[in-house]
Amino acid sequence: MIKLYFTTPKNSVISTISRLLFCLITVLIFISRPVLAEESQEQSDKRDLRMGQRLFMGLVDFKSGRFDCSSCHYLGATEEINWNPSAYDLAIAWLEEDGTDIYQVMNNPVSERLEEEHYGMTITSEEERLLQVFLKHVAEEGPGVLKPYPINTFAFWIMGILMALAIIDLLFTKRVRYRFIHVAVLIIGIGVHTAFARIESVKVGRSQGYAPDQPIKFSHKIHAGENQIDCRYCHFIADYSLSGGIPSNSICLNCHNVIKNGTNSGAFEINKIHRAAKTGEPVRWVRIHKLPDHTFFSHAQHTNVAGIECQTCHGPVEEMHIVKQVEDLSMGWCINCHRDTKIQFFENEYYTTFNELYDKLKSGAIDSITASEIGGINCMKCHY
Amino acid sequence: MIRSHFKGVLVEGNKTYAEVTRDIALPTETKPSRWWYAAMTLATLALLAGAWALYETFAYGLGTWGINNTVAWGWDIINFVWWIGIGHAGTAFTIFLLIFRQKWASSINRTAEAMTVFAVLCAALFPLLHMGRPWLAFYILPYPNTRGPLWLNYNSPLFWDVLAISTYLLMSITLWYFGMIPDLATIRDRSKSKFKKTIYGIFAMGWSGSAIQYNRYESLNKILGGLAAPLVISVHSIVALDFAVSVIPGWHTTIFPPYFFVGAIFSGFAMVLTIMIMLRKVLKIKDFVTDKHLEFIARVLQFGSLIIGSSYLMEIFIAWYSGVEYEAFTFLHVRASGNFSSDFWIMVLCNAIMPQFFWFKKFRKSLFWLFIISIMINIGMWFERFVIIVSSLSQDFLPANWATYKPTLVDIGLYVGTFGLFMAGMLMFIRFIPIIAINEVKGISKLGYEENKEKE
Amino acid sequence: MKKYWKSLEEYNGTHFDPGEEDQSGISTFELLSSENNESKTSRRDFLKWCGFSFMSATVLASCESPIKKAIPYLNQPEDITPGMASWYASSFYDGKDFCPILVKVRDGRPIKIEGNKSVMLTHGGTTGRVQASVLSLYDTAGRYHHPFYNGEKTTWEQADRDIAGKLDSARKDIVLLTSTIISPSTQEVINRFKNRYNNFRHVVYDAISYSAIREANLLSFNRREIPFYRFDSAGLIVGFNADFLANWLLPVTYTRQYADSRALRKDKKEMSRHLQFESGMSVTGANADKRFKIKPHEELQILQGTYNILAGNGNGSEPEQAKNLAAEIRKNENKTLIVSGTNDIKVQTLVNAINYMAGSYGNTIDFTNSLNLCQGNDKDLQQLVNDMEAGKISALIVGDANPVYDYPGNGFKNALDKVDLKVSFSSVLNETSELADYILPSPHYLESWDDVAPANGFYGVAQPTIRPLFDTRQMQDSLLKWSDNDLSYKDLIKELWEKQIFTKQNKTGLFTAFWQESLQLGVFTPEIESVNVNISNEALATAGSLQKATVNEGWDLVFYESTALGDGRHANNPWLQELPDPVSKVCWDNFAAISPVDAEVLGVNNGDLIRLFEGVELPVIVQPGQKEKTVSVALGYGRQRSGKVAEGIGVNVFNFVEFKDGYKKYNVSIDQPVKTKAKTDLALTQTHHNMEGRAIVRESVLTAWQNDPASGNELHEFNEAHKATLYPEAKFEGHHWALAVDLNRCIGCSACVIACQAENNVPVIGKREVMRRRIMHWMRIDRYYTGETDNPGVVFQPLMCQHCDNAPCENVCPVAATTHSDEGINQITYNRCVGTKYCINNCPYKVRRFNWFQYSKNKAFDYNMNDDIGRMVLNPDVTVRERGVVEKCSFCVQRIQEVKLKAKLENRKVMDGEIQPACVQACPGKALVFGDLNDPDSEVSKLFKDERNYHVLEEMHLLPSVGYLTKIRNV
Amino acid sequence: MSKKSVIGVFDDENRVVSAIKKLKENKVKINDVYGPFASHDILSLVTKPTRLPHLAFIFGAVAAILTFLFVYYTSVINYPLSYGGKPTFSFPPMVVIIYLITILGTATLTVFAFIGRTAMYPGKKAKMPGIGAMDDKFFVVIDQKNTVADVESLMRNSGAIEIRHEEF
Repeated sequence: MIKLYFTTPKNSVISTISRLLFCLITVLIFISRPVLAEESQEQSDKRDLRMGQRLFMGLVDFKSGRFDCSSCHYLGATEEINWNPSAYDLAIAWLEEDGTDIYQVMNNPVSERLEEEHYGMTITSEEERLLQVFLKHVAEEGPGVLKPYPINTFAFWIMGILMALAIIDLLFTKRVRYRFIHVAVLIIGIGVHTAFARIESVKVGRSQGYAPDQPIKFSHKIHAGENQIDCRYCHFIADYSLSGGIPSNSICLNCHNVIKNGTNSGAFEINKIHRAAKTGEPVRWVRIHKLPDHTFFSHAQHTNVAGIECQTCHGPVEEMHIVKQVEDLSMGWCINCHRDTKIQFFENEYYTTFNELYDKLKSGAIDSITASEIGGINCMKCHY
Repeated sequence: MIRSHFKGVLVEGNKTYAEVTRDIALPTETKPSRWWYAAMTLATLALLAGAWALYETFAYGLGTWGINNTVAWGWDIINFVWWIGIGHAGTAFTIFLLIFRQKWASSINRTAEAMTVFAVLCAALFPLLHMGRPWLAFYILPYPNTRGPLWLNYNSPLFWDVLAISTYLLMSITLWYFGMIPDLATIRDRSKSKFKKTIYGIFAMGWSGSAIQYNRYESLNKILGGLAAPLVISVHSIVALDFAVSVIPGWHTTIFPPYFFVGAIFSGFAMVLTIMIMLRKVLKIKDFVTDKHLEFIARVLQFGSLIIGSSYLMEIFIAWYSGVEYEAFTFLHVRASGNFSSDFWIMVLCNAIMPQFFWFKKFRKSLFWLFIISIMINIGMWFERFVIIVSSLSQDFLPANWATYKPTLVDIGLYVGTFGLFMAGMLMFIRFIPIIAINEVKGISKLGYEENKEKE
Repeated sequence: MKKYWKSLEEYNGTHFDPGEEDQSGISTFELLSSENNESKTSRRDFLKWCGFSFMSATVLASCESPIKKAIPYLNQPEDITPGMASWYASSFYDGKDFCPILVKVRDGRPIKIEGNKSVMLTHGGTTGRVQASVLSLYDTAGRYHHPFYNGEKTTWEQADRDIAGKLDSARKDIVLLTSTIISPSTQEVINRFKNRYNNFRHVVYDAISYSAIREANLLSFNRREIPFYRFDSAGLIVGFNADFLANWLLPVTYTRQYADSRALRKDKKEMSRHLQFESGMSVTGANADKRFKIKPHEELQILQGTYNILAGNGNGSEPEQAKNLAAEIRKNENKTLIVSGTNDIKVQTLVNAINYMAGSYGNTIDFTNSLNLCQGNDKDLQQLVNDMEAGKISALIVGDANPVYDYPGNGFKNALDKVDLKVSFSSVLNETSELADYILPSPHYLESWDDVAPANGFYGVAQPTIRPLFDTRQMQDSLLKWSDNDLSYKDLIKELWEKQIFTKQNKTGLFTAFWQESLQLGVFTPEIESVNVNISNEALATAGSLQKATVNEGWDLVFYESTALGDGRHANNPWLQELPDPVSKVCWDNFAAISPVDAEVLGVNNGDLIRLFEGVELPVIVQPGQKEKTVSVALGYGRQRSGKVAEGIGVNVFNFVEFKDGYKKYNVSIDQPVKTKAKTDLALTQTHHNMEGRAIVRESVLTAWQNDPASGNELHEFNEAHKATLYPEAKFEGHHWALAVDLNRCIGCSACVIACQAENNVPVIGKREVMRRRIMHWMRIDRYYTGETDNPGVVFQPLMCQHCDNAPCENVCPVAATTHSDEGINQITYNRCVGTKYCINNCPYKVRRFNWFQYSKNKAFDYNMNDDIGRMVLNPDVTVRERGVVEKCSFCVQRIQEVKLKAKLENRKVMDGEIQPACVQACPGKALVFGDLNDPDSEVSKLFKDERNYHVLEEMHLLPSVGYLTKIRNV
Repeated sequence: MSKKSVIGVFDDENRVVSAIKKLKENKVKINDVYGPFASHDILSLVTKPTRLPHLAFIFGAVAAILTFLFVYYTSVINYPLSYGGKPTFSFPPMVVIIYLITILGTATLTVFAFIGRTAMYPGKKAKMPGIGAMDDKFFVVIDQKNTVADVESLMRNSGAIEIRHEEF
């Protein structure tokens, strides 16, 4: 169920096929085109790009020696945090033209740290040009995306083939004499397949363990953990809104107007906040905790009224450099919490509405009331 | 030897075992004749129509059907109940005639059971199709899940229905299949081609005809039969509960379970009659399915018709007697004299009046009349479901809601499609499976003749 | 680039404060449209088609989950909280109807209009048109996106330069043609414009003219005004062709007054008596205690006779009806209110005279708060067209009016060719703009600044609640610019309020504070001096002089405004098009209503086309209560150019309105209609009109009720006494929500239906699907006829999910998609529903709706849900249902949840009346009351204990949570 | 597996029955009889009653109890929901479910028990004493060890059309 609109189902098979077709056609067109004199420009661009890539990846020597830029400035997405700006970040920063010429950093480092890191690196203008070509290409490609759920389908396919063989052999070819082998293969195969189906079907629409790269390497560990900033300082609307609230840029600037150098990432990441303020282009964070569209959840109800800790649902965020979805956010998980969580009956005047339960609780006839006992597991608490 | 109290011969022609085998196995061993191909073409066309309707339904939604906010069940459920009714014949044949020791059923029960299987398959399509979101049909099963876990509403007759239909489908397939294992073995042993031998061999599961096997096999069949007997009664009763449990006038009647059950047997036997008359004609099995067989079925129909007819009367009587204005309106006004009166009187004519002609021997003996009346009963039973479902919904409690119902091409396409499925199934069945239980018929083929011989 | 708009809690937006500067240049749409949902293949969608198989598990492994972006504000505005709604007070005025409103703004976009409860004029009531107006804002196809010159896109600068030049060089007259302007500031703008151009004049006209009332009052009281009517102080209400409950002047106000006058409580044992004289069956007529069918010419005869009797000049030859009426008026001295909707000065003068004789002035009619609405002057309009025809006009500026469509005949259209410069300011596509040289799009009223003075002593403001979606500019800004003023209209409003309106109060001395308060409240009502009037002898003389009515024994064609569309300016609103007419229950068409007798004479039935004029064929509706030999046809249909929804729907009959003695006459005599062979299908949402003797709507008469409050409701007691149950009745701890419907207050106007549609994202399905009886409205208004067919009684019954505590639908859902909540709500969980439709069948009220198709993002249903901008109106708090899912009224559970949360946050209990489902909120007559049954002091508990209370089909022991109060007629 | 056997071939049910009766009178242990149909006379002479019905009863009882427990647990204990004012534990609908699942469970389990006991499975090679056992011939198989001298003549006299000595 889609809350606001229904996305047209795009079958992955179809999209893959169309992508393949597109590639094929491109290749065909490319091949079929006669080589003309103008091509040389295109080809030289290609060569430049290749050269730039090789330089960046440390496959070719710089004048000043062999450095692998990509060993620090990653080209793809990462699962572990890498405090250095990624290649994409560099490319964007350069394209943004905010005055910093990042290539000068190597020749004239602006900070001690940069000097330290890039010690002995100097680049020539030709090398700079090549790198520019490559980074421009990187910027166009966009940041690498981690496949959210890569799973190993090897076992699944192997078992499938084995099962098919077992059936064929059992019925027709009869090569293997001992039938318990067939039976065993079939039983194990069905077991494996069922397990796969179960695991995968449970995962559908869920993203437990999802930890995407964010546009800014914002570390909750440093902010909430080491610096002990209260969650509600930034996510202040969680106390009275349905939404938890992604903090606006201005909230970052409350502190980062003053703090311009980060512990790990230097000025580079913090600069992104300033750049956003300057350009008016907000930071596009990647959403991690998302409930299906047909599920309505109020942060205010949980954090403010019920007094549930943020960590109950979001996990130990204060220990995470890259925020990861810890809980599966499944309905069962919600329901179980509602079954177990006791209501602070006397702390809110509202609950006097439940006068009978209130009296019972007061007289000690019952010792606690859980959310589920006052309709906490009704369907229309969350779905409407 | 268990003797049927039936006097006379059950298989004509005093055939030897070998002749029995040869005659019955013949269609599976020869190339099908022209009529078979013609019928198969027809069935394929019908299937194609069904496939188109299926595509429309899945691609665009149930809006392609004629149902609306007032009449939310239409041809889908009518056809479902109708097919389920037809699907009662096979099991009922086997089970009740077994219980009543009616040996004559042996010649017919295989076909009747095949009919059951295909009819129930056709029927089982509709509950799936009539769902708005069939891709979530698995929600209807109580499987452990991560939603709390969230189970089902066991109060819902639809869930009972799903259970009943799937149980019934499994049971009838099992009965049918286990009933034909010895015959599959017969075909296996007779076939010359290696391929055919292997295929029949796989399905015959190594049947050798030993007495020990027969002993356990008979026992299994008895157990399955014993289980199927209450099941066959319950299935259509549960389908009836779909209606009886609801509050809609015309549905909310306690008479429904027995009434539906009898109706099902009635329509099933009629369909058996229709099909047997046709098969007899084209497959040359008159020796096995004799005129007497047909006459027996006609008698059953005549009896069923009496029950059905009295049920109709009883419904109307109760509607008046209960004093519930909505029910009286539905039965007396809407059905008997209102918008649905033509459908109602077709139903009465076909189900309650026409079969009464079977009181006369002339009609029981005439193949023509047997065929016509059996077809009429099939039509009448369809109209019965139409009247029950549509007339009740169409004009229920609040007159502001009253709406008419008209089927669309897609509705019709689906019905035709199930016909195609049924026909194709039956054609495949007569092509590949002995349509008469060879092993059972051999047990009774000598009946009558031996007595004659003894007399001589 | 594919533009998506998706509201989750966060979205991209910059600071936007409606109270602050309008930051033009960048439209909200662009801000909202950033692609923050980069949807790739959704595993869920895929799985849907795979079904559940082993194979799908492996394919799944190769699918990717869509990446969703969360984009915060750069600077979070103080008054916007992501995920929470803000409310702005504003005013609805479309040139005809006025309503003070509150606008619900969620994440920077208005999603719902509600009545402004703090305004005494309307008490928070609305009409369907007001409720639906929010959708017109997002009408991409029905609005101009930028200025046009001769059909080509142009810029504002270019247009300003050109037009100013042409105006300067204009030798002949410059005319501004608008519908009634009730804005003092706009009047000021026009005055300034007039000062700049000497040859300028302003012509005001109304598509539905009230010219005669004003002229009659000028004659009678020397005031060209429309007085303020007070139906609540009337003991006898007499209406002549005035549909004052649905269309006439201020229907919201009148409905509330009317409902108050007819409400019955333990402490209010009297109710007003309502007589209605009309040709066709209107909503007002349907509510009358006694309704008289008359032919149009009879009105004058009856009024004349009544006046003569009252004046003592009766000679016994008066019509019977006049005698009776005069007798009733005599009984109700000082408590009578007679209104007439006929645009005829003779009629209106007579009405004034009778009202005067009955002592109504000062009691039920009041010139103190006389209305500024409907100032149009038919004579001016005719003069203008003559001038245009004569080539005396060099420039015609049309301001949000559509004379090409609504001017009688083709006169205007033909005359338009002779005008040198034609400029049209229009917020919506219309026929007039299409013929103009310049189309200068004005913003929707929710995007504009404005002020209103609908009545004397009543001022309101309208403030923008969203940045303009398209490249639009208000007419006032343009006029100011062309009259060489640098002031923006907003500043002018402020200036004018400071100078003229601020001075009318003495609460605060600070204008900013006054302005802020006015913005917050939406209105300002200063004390004004009361006015007493005396009728002029001239008027009495006119009334007394025997006026022979032209008697027409032939056929009459009567035009009326449809309750949904009014005069047709909102025709492109699919919600309104799909709103069934309260009486005929037809939507998506206009039709010729004829009486059952005539239907037999003509040999026609519903849907048969009859020819009224050459080339004008309309489908027939056989309308019980229609006067014989009259045909009623609704105005407002047959739009040629309006955007995709309304074009080609119905027939425009404005063409056949006649000018008679300088007034538009909304009935004409015609030849007997001719039956054609053609037949068309009408989209009827109800086809059976008789209750078949069932106690569905229970009625009684006043005298019986006064003797026995349970009169007409005897069955209730019987059913209560005969309750039997197998299981113990469920008890509800905490809340037990319930809704009471007072059938005496419900007039069937259907505002609730649209409110429900707007609140709950109810899709529009189009005519074809409505014809197949699949309308999606969660609540409907059932209308039954009682009594004889030639002049039946009419009863309305709003029917929504009854939330039965013993709900039959719940028992039969196999997948537990519909269950009962601990608060007594019959819940439907869309995401669990597999769509067996069993619940629909088993619902005795048939209030459940099935999503027969995918209604959103589907080209086959090309209404607002198939449009990125159109979807902005969707309420993010309510799931948009997928195809194959059953849906129904939820008692607006999202509002219940919201209020409960608010109560918890404020550490208190939920107050009675605090929760208002959309229907309850919208009801102009306050016929619906929602509350907690577990609270014995709540209003709904009291109503449930009233002797008049009953439940529909209560004999089935379903224990519905919706109660109805019997309808009492004062016969 | 294979043993030396004496196989008597018959082509008439009555003759087989009389042959078996005679053999039994002579205390000859008959291994098995193969024939084209389940002749109750032969079965009652040659085989012992099976215990399948007892098994089926146990299956049924277990299925009924488990179903009740499952339905009770899911609807009353685990996630009780309120439907139409009925108590969460409403027994009548459970009856229907238990009834059906009992039939289904019993049938399925019994079929599996049968397959297990007879060691029948799809693709099993049939072990048959000769062509025609499923057509029109009856085969009486007697273990060579158990034969008495005049087995052959006993069968011949009863009408055996052929006597074979072979590994079976």
